[in-house]
Amino acid sequence: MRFVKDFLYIIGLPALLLIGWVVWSAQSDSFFVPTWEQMTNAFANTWTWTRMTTDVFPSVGRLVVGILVSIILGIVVGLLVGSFRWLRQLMEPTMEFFRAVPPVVLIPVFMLLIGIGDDMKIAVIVLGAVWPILLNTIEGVRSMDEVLSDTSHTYRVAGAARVRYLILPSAMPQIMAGIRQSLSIALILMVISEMFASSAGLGYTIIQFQRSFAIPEMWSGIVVLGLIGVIMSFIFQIVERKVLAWYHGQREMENAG
Amino acid sequence: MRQRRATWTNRLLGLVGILLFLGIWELLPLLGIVDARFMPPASAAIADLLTKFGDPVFWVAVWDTLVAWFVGMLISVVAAAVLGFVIGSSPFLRKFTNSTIEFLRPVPSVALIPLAVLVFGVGVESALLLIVYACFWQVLIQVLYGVADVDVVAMDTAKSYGMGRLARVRYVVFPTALPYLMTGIRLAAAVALILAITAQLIIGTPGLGAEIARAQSGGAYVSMYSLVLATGMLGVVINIVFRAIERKVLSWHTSIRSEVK
Amino acid sequence: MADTPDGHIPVGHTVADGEALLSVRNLKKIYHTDGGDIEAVRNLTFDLPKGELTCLVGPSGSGKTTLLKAISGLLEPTSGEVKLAGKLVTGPPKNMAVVFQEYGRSLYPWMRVRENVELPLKVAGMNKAKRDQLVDDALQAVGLDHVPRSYPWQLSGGMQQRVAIARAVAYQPEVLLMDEPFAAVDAQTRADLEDLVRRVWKQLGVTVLFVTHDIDESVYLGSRVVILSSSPTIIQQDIKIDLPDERDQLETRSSARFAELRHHVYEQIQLAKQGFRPDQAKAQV
Amino acid sequence: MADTPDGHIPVGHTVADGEALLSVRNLKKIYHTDGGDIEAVRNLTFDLPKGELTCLVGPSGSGKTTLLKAISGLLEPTSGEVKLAGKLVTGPPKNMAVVFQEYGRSLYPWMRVRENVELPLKVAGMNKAKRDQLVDDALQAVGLDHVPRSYPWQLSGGMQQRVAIARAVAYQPEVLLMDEPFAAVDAQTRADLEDLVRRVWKQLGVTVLFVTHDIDESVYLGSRVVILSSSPTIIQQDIKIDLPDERDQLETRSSARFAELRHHVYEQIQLAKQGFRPDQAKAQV
Amino acid sequence: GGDEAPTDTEQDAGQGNGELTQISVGVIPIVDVAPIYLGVQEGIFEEHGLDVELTLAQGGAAIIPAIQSGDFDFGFSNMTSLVIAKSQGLPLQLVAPGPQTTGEPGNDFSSLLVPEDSEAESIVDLEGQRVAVNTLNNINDTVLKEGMRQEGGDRDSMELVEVAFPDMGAQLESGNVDAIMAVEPFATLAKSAGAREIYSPYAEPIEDLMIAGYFTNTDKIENDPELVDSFITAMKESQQFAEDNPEAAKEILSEYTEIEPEVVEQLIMPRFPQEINRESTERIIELSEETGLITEPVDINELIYEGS
Ligand SMILES: Nc1ncnc2c1ncn2[C@@H]1O[C@H](COP(=O)(O)OP(=O)(O)OP(=O)(O)O)[C@@H](O)[C@H]1O
Ligand SMILES: Nc1ncnc2c1ncn2[C@@H]1O[C@H](COP(=O)(O)OP(=O)(O)OP(=O)(O)O)[C@@H](O)[C@H]1O
Ligand SMILES: O=[N+]([O-])[O-]
Ligand SMILES: [Mg+2]
Ligand SMILES: [Mg+2]
Repeated sequence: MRFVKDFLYIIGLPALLLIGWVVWSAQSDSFFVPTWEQMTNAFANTWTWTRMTTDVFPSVGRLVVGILVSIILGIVVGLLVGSFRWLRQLMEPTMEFFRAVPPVVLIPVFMLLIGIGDDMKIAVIVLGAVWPILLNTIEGVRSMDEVLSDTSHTYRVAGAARVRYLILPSAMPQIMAGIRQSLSIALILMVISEMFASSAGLGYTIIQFQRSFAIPEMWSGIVVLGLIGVIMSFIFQIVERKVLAWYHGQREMENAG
Repeated sequence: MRQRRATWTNRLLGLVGILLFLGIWELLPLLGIVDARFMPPASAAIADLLTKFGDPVFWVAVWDTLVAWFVGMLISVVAAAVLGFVIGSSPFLRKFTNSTIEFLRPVPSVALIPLAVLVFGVGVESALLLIVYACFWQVLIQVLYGVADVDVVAMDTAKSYGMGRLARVRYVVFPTALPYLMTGIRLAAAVALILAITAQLIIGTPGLGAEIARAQSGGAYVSMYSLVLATGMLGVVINIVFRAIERKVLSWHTSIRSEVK
Repeated sequence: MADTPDGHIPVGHTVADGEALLSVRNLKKIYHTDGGDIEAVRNLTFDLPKGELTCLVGPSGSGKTTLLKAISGLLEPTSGEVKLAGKLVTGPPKNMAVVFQEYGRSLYPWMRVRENVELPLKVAGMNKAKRDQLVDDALQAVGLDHVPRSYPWQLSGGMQQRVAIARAVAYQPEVLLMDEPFAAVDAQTRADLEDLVRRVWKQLGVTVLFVTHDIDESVYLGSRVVILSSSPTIIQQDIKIDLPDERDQLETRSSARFAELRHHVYEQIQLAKQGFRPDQAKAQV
Repeated sequence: MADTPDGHIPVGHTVADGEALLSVRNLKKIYHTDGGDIEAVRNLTFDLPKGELTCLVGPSGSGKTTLLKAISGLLEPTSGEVKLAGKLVTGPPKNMAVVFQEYGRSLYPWMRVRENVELPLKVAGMNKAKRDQLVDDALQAVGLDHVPRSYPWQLSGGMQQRVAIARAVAYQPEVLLMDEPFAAVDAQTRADLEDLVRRVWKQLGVTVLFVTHDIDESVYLGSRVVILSSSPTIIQQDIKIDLPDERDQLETRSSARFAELRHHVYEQIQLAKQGFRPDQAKAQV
Repeated sequence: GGDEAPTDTEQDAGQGNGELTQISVGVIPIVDVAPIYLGVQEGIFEEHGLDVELTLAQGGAAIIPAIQSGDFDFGFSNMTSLVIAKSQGLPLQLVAPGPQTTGEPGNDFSSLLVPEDSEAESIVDLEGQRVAVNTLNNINDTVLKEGMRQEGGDRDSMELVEVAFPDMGAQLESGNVDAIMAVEPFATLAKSAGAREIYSPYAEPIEDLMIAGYFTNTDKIENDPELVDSFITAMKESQQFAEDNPEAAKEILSEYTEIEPEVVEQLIMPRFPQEINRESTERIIELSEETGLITEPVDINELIYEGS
C-alpha cells in the first residue's frame, strides 16, 4: 500500500506533464516540438544496445569517476578550509575566481595541461561539481555546534578522531546537501566536456543531434539525461537515508511533536 | 577596531592567495610547461586587461554581462524562493514534485539553446532563459532544505501565539531558510555569471562572452585570457558583495557569529 | 474536589463541569516510532476551572510535555478530546500562550530580545504604543529591561527563559501553559519569577497550567496540584492547595501546612515512581 | 579558610597555595559584541584544593558558565590566568571532564548512548574490555543501562543529561566540572544523581567544581560553597560546609546545621543580587 | 544578374522616401563573412534599401533556430549544415553565395597541417592517425574523407576528433593529434609556428568548392520576394566588392574579429564568387549521402533559390 502510494507520487506529475506535452505537440507544427510518434520512434531507433555501450556507458563511467573525485576532493579540501580560518581567507577569492569562470572557456586550458583524453573530461566534471560539495563542507564545518565542539575539546577528542567522530558527522547533513547538488551539475558538465575533443559519448551524441537538426533524437537524448539524473538522485537518496539515519530520526522525532 | 583589523588581514590573505595563483600561472608558460603562445603568462593577460580598462567597448560588454546576470538572478531567485516556500511547506507537494525536479535539474542549459533561440530569439531574453533555468534549481533546492530545517519548537511557539500561516512564513520559516537561501543565491550568482558568459559565447548576445568568442575566433590568445581574467574578477567582486550582504543579513547565524568572535 | 490532601479524588472527576474553562477527556497519546509504539499518555481526564493556577507534577518522561502540547492544540491526540470554553481544540486556540521547556529553541535567534517579545503582539495587529508599553512592562517584570537589544544567544540560559516568560506575559493570554519554565533559572530569580507568575495570574485573571517537577514549587505556586503517574500516564492524584492566597517566599514555605502538603505530594510521586497506578488499585469511574 | 559561615574571607585569598590543584588568579573576561563590551567576569581569584567538591552558586548571568569555560581552557580569558597543578591552562587539560549546561547539545546525535559514553575512552586508546567495563558501570550508575542502543534524541531531557554525566564518570577524570547538570531532571532523579556525584567524588578522589543555582543543592553536595556576585563577577564569599561527610537526603537536609548554612548562602545571594560587592565594601587584598 | 533592374528601381523609390527596410543577419566571426561587413560599410545594402543589423553567433546552433523564429531574416552557414537541415525538413533555402576556395593547393584559406618533424607527406600518410577537425559530421570531415579517397586511401581510416580551431595549434604541438585541418587565421598561426601543410582540403577534392552561403526561411521568400531579391543583389555586389578590393576585405576583419595585424597581413583570403556554385553544392549533397550524414535525399532546386 505504501509502496503503491510512493510510486504514484513518483510518476504522478511526470504523467501529467507527459499528457500535457502529447496534447500540445499534436497541434503544434513547430519543427522543434516533436510529436508523440516522432519521439517514440526516435527513442526506439536511437537508444539501442550498441549506442548504450559505445556512447552512454563510457559517459556514465566518466560521470561516476568525476563525482567520486569531486566528493573526495570537496570533503578533504572543505574540511581543511573550513577548519582553518586563515586558509579560508587565503583561498576564498581564488576559489571564487575559478567558480566564476565558465567551464567552456576553461576547457582549452585543461586541454593544454591534461590533453584531450578521458582525464580531461573527468577534470571538467570535477571542476564544476566540486564547488557545491566544497562550499557545503566548509559551511558545515563552520556551523558546528559550539557546545558539541567544546565537549569534544574537553574530552580531548582531537586530530583525526575529531574529524572522524565530530567534524565529519556534524557536517554530514550539509555535505550530503552539497553532493545532491553536485550530481546534477556533474551531469551537465559531462555533456559540456563532450562538446570538446570528442568523438563519442552521450553528451557528444546529443550535441550531434542538435547540430544535425535531428530534433526528436535530441530531445530523446535529453530525456535519457533526465532519466540518468533521476536514477542517480534515487540512489543518492537511499545512500543518504543510511548515512544520515540519525539526522532524519532526530528530525522525525522533533517533527512528531 | 579589532574587527576592522581582522577584515583587513582577511583581505590581505585573500590577496596573497590571488597572487599565489597568478604566480603559478605566470610560471607555467615561463617554465615551458605550456606553450606561451596558447597560454600567455599572467603578466601579459593583466597588461592586456589594463589596456582594455581604457576601452569603452570593454565596459559596455561588462555592463551587458552584468545586466543579464542581475536580471537573470532576480527572476530565478524570486521564482525559486516563492516556489520553494510553497512546495517546502506542503509535504504533499514535496513528494509530488520530487521526481520531476530531479528529472529537470540535470538537463544542461546548453541543450536548451535551440529552444531558447526559437522562443526568444538571439536577444538577451534567450540568455535570460538559460540563466534562469540553471539558477532556479540551485536556489529551489536550497530553499527546500531550509524550509525543512524549521525548528519544531520555534514553529510551535508561533502557532501557540496564534500566528497564521502567512505570519509564520514571514517570521519563522523565512528567517530559518534565509541562511540556506543566501547560500543558494551565492551559488546562483556564480552559475548566473557562468551562464551569462556561455550564452553570450554561443548565441552571440553582446557581453564579455561574445568578446571572448571574438578573441577566440581571431586566435587572439592574450586577449582571450585577459577577458577570462576579467570574468573571474567579476565573479570575485560579486562574491565579495554577497558575502557582505550575508554578513549583514545573517549576523545572528552561527556561522557568522563564530566568524565575528 | 477534596479539601484535604489525603482525600482521594476518583479519577475522571474533579470540579463541576460548569466552571471548567479547559476540559480534558480520556486523552490518550501514542507515539509511533521506528522502534515501536510509545504510549506516552494513557487516559487522562481532568478540568481546569477558569482562573485557577494548577500545577502539574510528574516524573521525568511521564508525558507532561505531551499533555501540554495536546492541550495547546499542537499535537493531535490518539483519542480523547480537549475542550476550551466548550469548544473542541483542534489547533492552537486564540488567547493561549505557551512557555516551552526548550526555551533555547522557542526564541527566534534572528530577533533581538525586544523583537521576540513584541512579535506576537505585532502579528496580532496591536498598535505600536500599546505594544511598547506591554513589552516594556513584561521585560521589566522579568528583570531584563537592560538587554532589549541583545540577541537571545547572547544571554545565559536563565535569561533566555525569562525572555520566553516575558513574551507570554506581554501577550496577556486567557490561558497560560508553562512547561518547566524555571528549570534553568537561579534560585533567587526563580523565587522572583514564581511571585511574578502568581501576580500575573491574579492581575490578569488568567488560567494557568504550570508544569514542574519541583515539588516545593508546585505547592508554593498552585491553587491546585495534579500529580501524574509515570508513563503511560494517567492522573495519580489531584490536590487542592489550601494555603492562604497571599503567599510569601519565606513565610509560606516555612509554614506547617506547606510542609504537610509538600510531604504528601512527595509521597505520591514516590508511589508513582514505584509504579503504583490508581487504575490498578481501583476500578475506574 | 574560615570555619564559620559568617567568617569573611578576603577576596583573593582562600586556601594555602600549596594544596591547590586548580588555581584561578585575577581572571577577567570581557565579551566583545555589536552592542558593546560585556564584562562577564571582573576579577576572580580562588583555588580548588585537590579532592574537594566545591559548589559554585551565583545568580543567573553571573558568569558561572564563562568561568567554567575559562577553567576548562575553552575560552581565553581577557586577563588573568588559570593554573592546573601548577601548569598554565591554555587548552583543555588532560584528565578533566566537563558536563555542560546544554545537555541536549553536548551529546553526539549520530552516536548511540553507549557510543557517546565510550568515545572519549576509545579516543584515549583504552582497550575494549576495560572500556566496556567502565561504560557499563557508568550507565548503571546513572540508571540508564537499559537504553544503551538508543540515540540521545530518543531520550527525555533528564535522561540525556544522565548520559552526559555517565560519560564524564566513565572518563575517570581528575577534575570534574559540572555546569548546572540537574536543571532538567525531576526531583527524585535529582536526589539520586546528587548522591551519585558524591559517591563518584569519594570513590575516584576526583576534584569537583559543581555549578548550580540551587542553594539547597549546593549546601547538600559541597564540601565548600563559593558564592559569586552578580555580573561583572567577583567572589562574594567562600564558605566551608562543615556537615558530616556521610550525607543523606532526608536526614542531612532536615538537620539544623543544614538550615543554618542554607540560610547564610541565601542571604549572601540576596546581597549579591542587590549589588553588594565585597570589592566596594573593602579594599582589595 | 539581369533581373535586378525592376526591384532596384522599386527599392530606390523606397529609399527616396527615406525608408530603409530593417533586416537582421546572423553571421559567425570568421574571415568568410568579410563581404557582408564590407557591403554594409560601403553602403551597398543601403543602396538596395536595406538597413542591415549584423549579429555574431557561434554557429548553426543559434542561427538556424533564429531564422526559424524570424529573429534573423538571413543567416550564414556552411553548405553541409544547410544540406543536413534541409534533409531534416527545415524550410530553408540558400539565397546567396559565400566564400569559395582559391582553387590553388598550398595557397588556400584552409590547410591540412602536420608538425614540422612529422613523417607524413600527403593525406594518405594519415591513415590510422588522429586528425583534428573543428566539427565532426560536417563539411570539414566530409572534404577530408573525400580527399583521402581520391588519393587512394581508405576514407574511414582516419581517427577524427573534434577540436575547436583556436585549440588546434596547441594540440598539434603537444602531440595529442597527428594532424589538424585549420582555416584562417589559425592556419597561418600554425604555419608560422612551424606546422607543415600536406594538403589543401578545400582546393583539392572538389573543384571551386563553395564552402558556405547565406540562407533564409522559405516563408520569407514566399511572403517577401522583393526583400529577398534586394538582399541577393546587395550580397552579390558585396561579394564582388570584396573580390575586387582584397585589402579592404582584410581591413574590415578588425571590425568584427580580433586577429593580430601581422597575421591579417599574411593570411590567405578565400574568393568571393557572385554566383552560387551548383556543381560543388551538388557534390556536397552526394558526399553527405555517401557518408551517411543525410538519409533523406536533398533536391538541389529546393535548396537553392536564385531570385525571382
Ligand atoms: N516525539 C516523540 N516521539 C516518540 N516518543 C516521544 C516523543 N516525545 C515524547 N516521547 C516519549 O513520551 C514519553 C513522555 O515524554 P514527555 O516529553 O511528554 O515527558 P515529560 O513529562 O515532559 O518529561 P520531562 O520532565 O523530562 O520533560 C517519554 O517516554 C518520551 O520518550
Ligand atoms: N558568547 C557571548 N557573547 C556575549 N555575551 C555573553 C556570551 N556568553 C555569555 N555572555 C554574557 O556574559 C554574562 C555571563 O554569562 P554566563 O553564561 O557565563 O552566565 P551563567 O552564570 O552561566 O548564567 P546561567 O545561570 O543563566 O547559566 C551574561 O551577561 C551573558 O549575557
Ligand atoms: O564554415 N566553416 O569554415 O566550417
Ligand atoms: Mg517535558
Ligand atoms: Mg550558565
